[in-house]
Amino acid sequence: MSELAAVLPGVLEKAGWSVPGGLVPVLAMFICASIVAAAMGLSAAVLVWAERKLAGHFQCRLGPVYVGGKFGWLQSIADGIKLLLKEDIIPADADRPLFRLAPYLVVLGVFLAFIAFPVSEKLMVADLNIGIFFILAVLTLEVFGVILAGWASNNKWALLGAMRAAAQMVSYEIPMGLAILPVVVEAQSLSLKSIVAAQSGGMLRWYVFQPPFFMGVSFLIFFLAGLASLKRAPFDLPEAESELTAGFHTEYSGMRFSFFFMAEYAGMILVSGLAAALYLGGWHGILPGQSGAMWFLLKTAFLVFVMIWLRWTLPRLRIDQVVYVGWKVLTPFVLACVLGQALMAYK
Amino acid sequence: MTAVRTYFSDVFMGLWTALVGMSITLRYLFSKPVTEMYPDVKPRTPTRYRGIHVFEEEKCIGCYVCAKACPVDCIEIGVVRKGKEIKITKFDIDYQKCMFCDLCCEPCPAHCIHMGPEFEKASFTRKGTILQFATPKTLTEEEKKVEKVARK
Amino acid sequence: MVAVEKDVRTDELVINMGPQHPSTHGVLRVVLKTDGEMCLDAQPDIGYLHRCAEKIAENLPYGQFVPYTDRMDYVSGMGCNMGYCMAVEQVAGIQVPERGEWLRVIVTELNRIASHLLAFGTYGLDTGAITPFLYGFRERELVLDLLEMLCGARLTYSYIRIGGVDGDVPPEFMDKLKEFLDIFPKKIREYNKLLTYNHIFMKRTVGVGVLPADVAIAYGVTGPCLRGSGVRQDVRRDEPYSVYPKLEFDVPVGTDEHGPIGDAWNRYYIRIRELEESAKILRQCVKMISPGPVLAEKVGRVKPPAGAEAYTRSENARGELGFYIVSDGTMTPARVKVRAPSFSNISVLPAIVRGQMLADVVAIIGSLDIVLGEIDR
Amino acid sequence: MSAEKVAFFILSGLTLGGGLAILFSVRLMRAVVYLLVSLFGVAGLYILLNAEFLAALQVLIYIGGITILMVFGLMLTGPGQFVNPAESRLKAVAAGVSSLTTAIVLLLIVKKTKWPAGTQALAGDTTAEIGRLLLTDHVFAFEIASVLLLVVLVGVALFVRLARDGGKP
Repeated sequence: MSELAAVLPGVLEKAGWSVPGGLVPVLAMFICASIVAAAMGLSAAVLVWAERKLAGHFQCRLGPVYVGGKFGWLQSIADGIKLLLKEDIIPADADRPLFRLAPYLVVLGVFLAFIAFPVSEKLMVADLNIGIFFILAVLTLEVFGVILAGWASNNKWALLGAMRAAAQMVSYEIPMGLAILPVVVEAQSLSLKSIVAAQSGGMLRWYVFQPPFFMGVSFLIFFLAGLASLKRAPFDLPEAESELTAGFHTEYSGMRFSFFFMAEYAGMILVSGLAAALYLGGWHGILPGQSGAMWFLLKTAFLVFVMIWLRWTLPRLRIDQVVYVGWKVLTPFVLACVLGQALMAYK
Repeated sequence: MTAVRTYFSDVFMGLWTALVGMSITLRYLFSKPVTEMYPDVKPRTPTRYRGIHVFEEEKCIGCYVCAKACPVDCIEIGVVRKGKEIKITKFDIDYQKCMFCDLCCEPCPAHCIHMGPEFEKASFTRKGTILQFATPKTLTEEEKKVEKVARK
Repeated sequence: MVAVEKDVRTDELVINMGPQHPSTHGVLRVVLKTDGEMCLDAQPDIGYLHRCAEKIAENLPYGQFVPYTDRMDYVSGMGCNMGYCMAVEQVAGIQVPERGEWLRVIVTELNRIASHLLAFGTYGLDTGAITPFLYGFRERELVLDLLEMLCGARLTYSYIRIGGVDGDVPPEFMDKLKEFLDIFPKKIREYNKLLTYNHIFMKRTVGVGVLPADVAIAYGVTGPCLRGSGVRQDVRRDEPYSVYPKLEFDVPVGTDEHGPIGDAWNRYYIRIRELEESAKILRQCVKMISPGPVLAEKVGRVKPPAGAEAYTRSENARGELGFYIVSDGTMTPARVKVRAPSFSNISVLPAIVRGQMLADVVAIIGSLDIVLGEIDR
Repeated sequence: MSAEKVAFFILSGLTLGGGLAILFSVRLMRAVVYLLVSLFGVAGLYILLNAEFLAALQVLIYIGGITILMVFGLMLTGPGQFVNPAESRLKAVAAGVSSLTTAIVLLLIVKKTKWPAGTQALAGDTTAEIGRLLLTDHVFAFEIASVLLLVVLVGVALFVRLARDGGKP
């Protein structure tokens, strides 16, 4: 963003517009925000299509084939338009303002997190010096939105979904936050830019491959906890359709429903991208010297693919098992990793 | 000690069986889908397929056996009999009721009704689901008097 | 003024699961009493699919009721056809030719495979794995294609008729059947890898909804659910009918290999093993079947003597299917009573659901593998 | 007026407005949402002060932890979603007295504290500085807090176990 703010006055001058100097950062902010929003919406649309297509082929089906040519490219756009045009139903006994607010909160949480999303050295809205921590923090807003949605619907299934979301969230925030600690200890920074920069020089310098694999294990834990906080299978209990019909968004329809959908897919990109930046070397390539946004996007895409792959393979856990895994498996393992990494750093 | 062992084996088995399952789904990701492209490619129905009836009017002798055999009484037949001459004025099958059980075709002495290969006969109206198999005929006054319409 | 709560309290929540719910396998309604995620009580509420099948039977000639039996257990219609036809044959004293019996066994076993594959798939769905459902359906399609080739229908067969079956097999049928039997064991191994031995799945189902053998017997539970509780009961073996005495097959029962006997996993696993057993039976049938007539001659109008009555038991995919027929000497039966296995099986639900979690309720209902068309009739 | 000042007024408006809204809201759930707004304003103020780490902590712990726990508690406690301040006179009096005392104490503290008058932003990495301070100067408070949390954790586990085993320790 700062780069944009730096070049913006020149561009504006060329275009022949005069903007008071004080407004330039604000303008840059607006431009960045709209770019992030557009990228988020578009990538969510692509991802919805990709997931349906992949799910189809995992199951020996074809997935979407009609809208927009042979591969159904435009399926998710068509779905989006359909959702926008659908009637927006609010249940009679719902808490109307909260019911309306919830989807926006969910989207807002993911949207804010994209501010520190490190696509490449230059392509980053803001390199906050607490980058990774900031993302974890604002992601909690999404969970609040989910819980609010479940509660405000005034539906028993939705309430159960919200309760599960809350329990799951409280359990998995801890391993997820702790899993980044080994990386932070190694990189001596919370800034995503410097964390990625510390992994330059080929595949073997990626944190995930650093012996004795404390960071490798914490990568796994981060990924699993990320799945849980995204409510993706096998941790999709808050919306478990075979148990809770649709969980927290049972009562949502039309555009508000599509907001939840969008947030989920944008969240997948977010968690995958974070994992790629933290453990897989971000924008650095396999060989030393290679770098670029392409690499980052490739790694993110691969991790997203793994998420989809997992969803179409595994059964769902039960809520007590989810909490068990969070507290009694992931947390001890990640604590061991943190301890090990800290001992390595202490010389 | 067993508790510790089960704990670690649980963690390991959880990951391992997930990988095994993922290997299976991955294999099918690259295998040929089994989807039938239905509206684009019509499925080939087997010869014994029990779809919409095929009715051969010239063979029909108007004996009502099929209507009697029908468990849901969905066949309605109109016959004009004049000596040896038989005119089928009506042969309606109500597909809202029909359950394609093939019981009407078996007892037919003239073998004039069969189950056909067709299955796409959805309609937007209730009336549209009643198919009229007999060719429409104009009847004389005299014929109208002897016409027998029945659903037995 | 808004309502005022005097005291803060935690409450039992009464939840209506169904009749429109993804995992009640039809229009079952279960009234759940829950405390958070714990389920304190569950009362199945049935009758949403009641179509008076038994009363219809009393108003139709014997032969015309056969298509209605398809619609009772619509997942394994052949078994219902067979049960009804056996009862009518017994009450009217009709002898079925040998080849007819062989074909009957072939189609009922094929249908059992189709039914168990559906149970396998939907059980995956109930526990949150969507892909096994599609894999199960892929193989089920092959079975349905076979049955369609045989009788022209994929679900509501009415192929088994009083006195035999409706027509001999088409010439290419046996080859296709052998082809299917060759690839099928591989697919079963794949199901086991993908779902049965998946650790998450086992954690979800092992030790869940334990149904002790004595409770099962007390509730009249039959079929895979009873065998899952470790009781070796199978009408095909205990009271053999048709050509089953000539066939060799095992009756798999639940084991305590992975957890308590009679849990959801055992009930599920019995079905997987019965897929293998059915395939074994089919292989023997293909070898042993001999040419001949398939339908008894001069069945025509069935008119049993007045006062004749018969109760026949047969092993359908879901358990013991009983048909009781009383004749009054006319063309229509005086009384037809169906003993539907799903009906008894679902009745055990409240007894085994207490104290389980909400997600387990779904897993338990799925493991009982009910068909509402049969419960409500 | 600089952009910073505008932001300050907006954020403090959010904080105070949220706080007032909590006071005048009779629906518990909405009060929690107002609390969220208020806490968000505080986080924004931290960012204005260049204390990004604190801001993120504020969001993570208060919004992600505390409010979610509050909502969780609300959801578990049955259908009572309203509070009635006029329900009992005794309670009203007690609440009045306690809030008045708190206000007086807070005001006294505010008056007594010598606030640093400097307006320049903190230089460098505040995160590292916070970490250093926590483990050096304030290590005692830090440890006390950890012990307290541990006690709470163990206590809750004990209570749950007692409830599960039917009252027998």
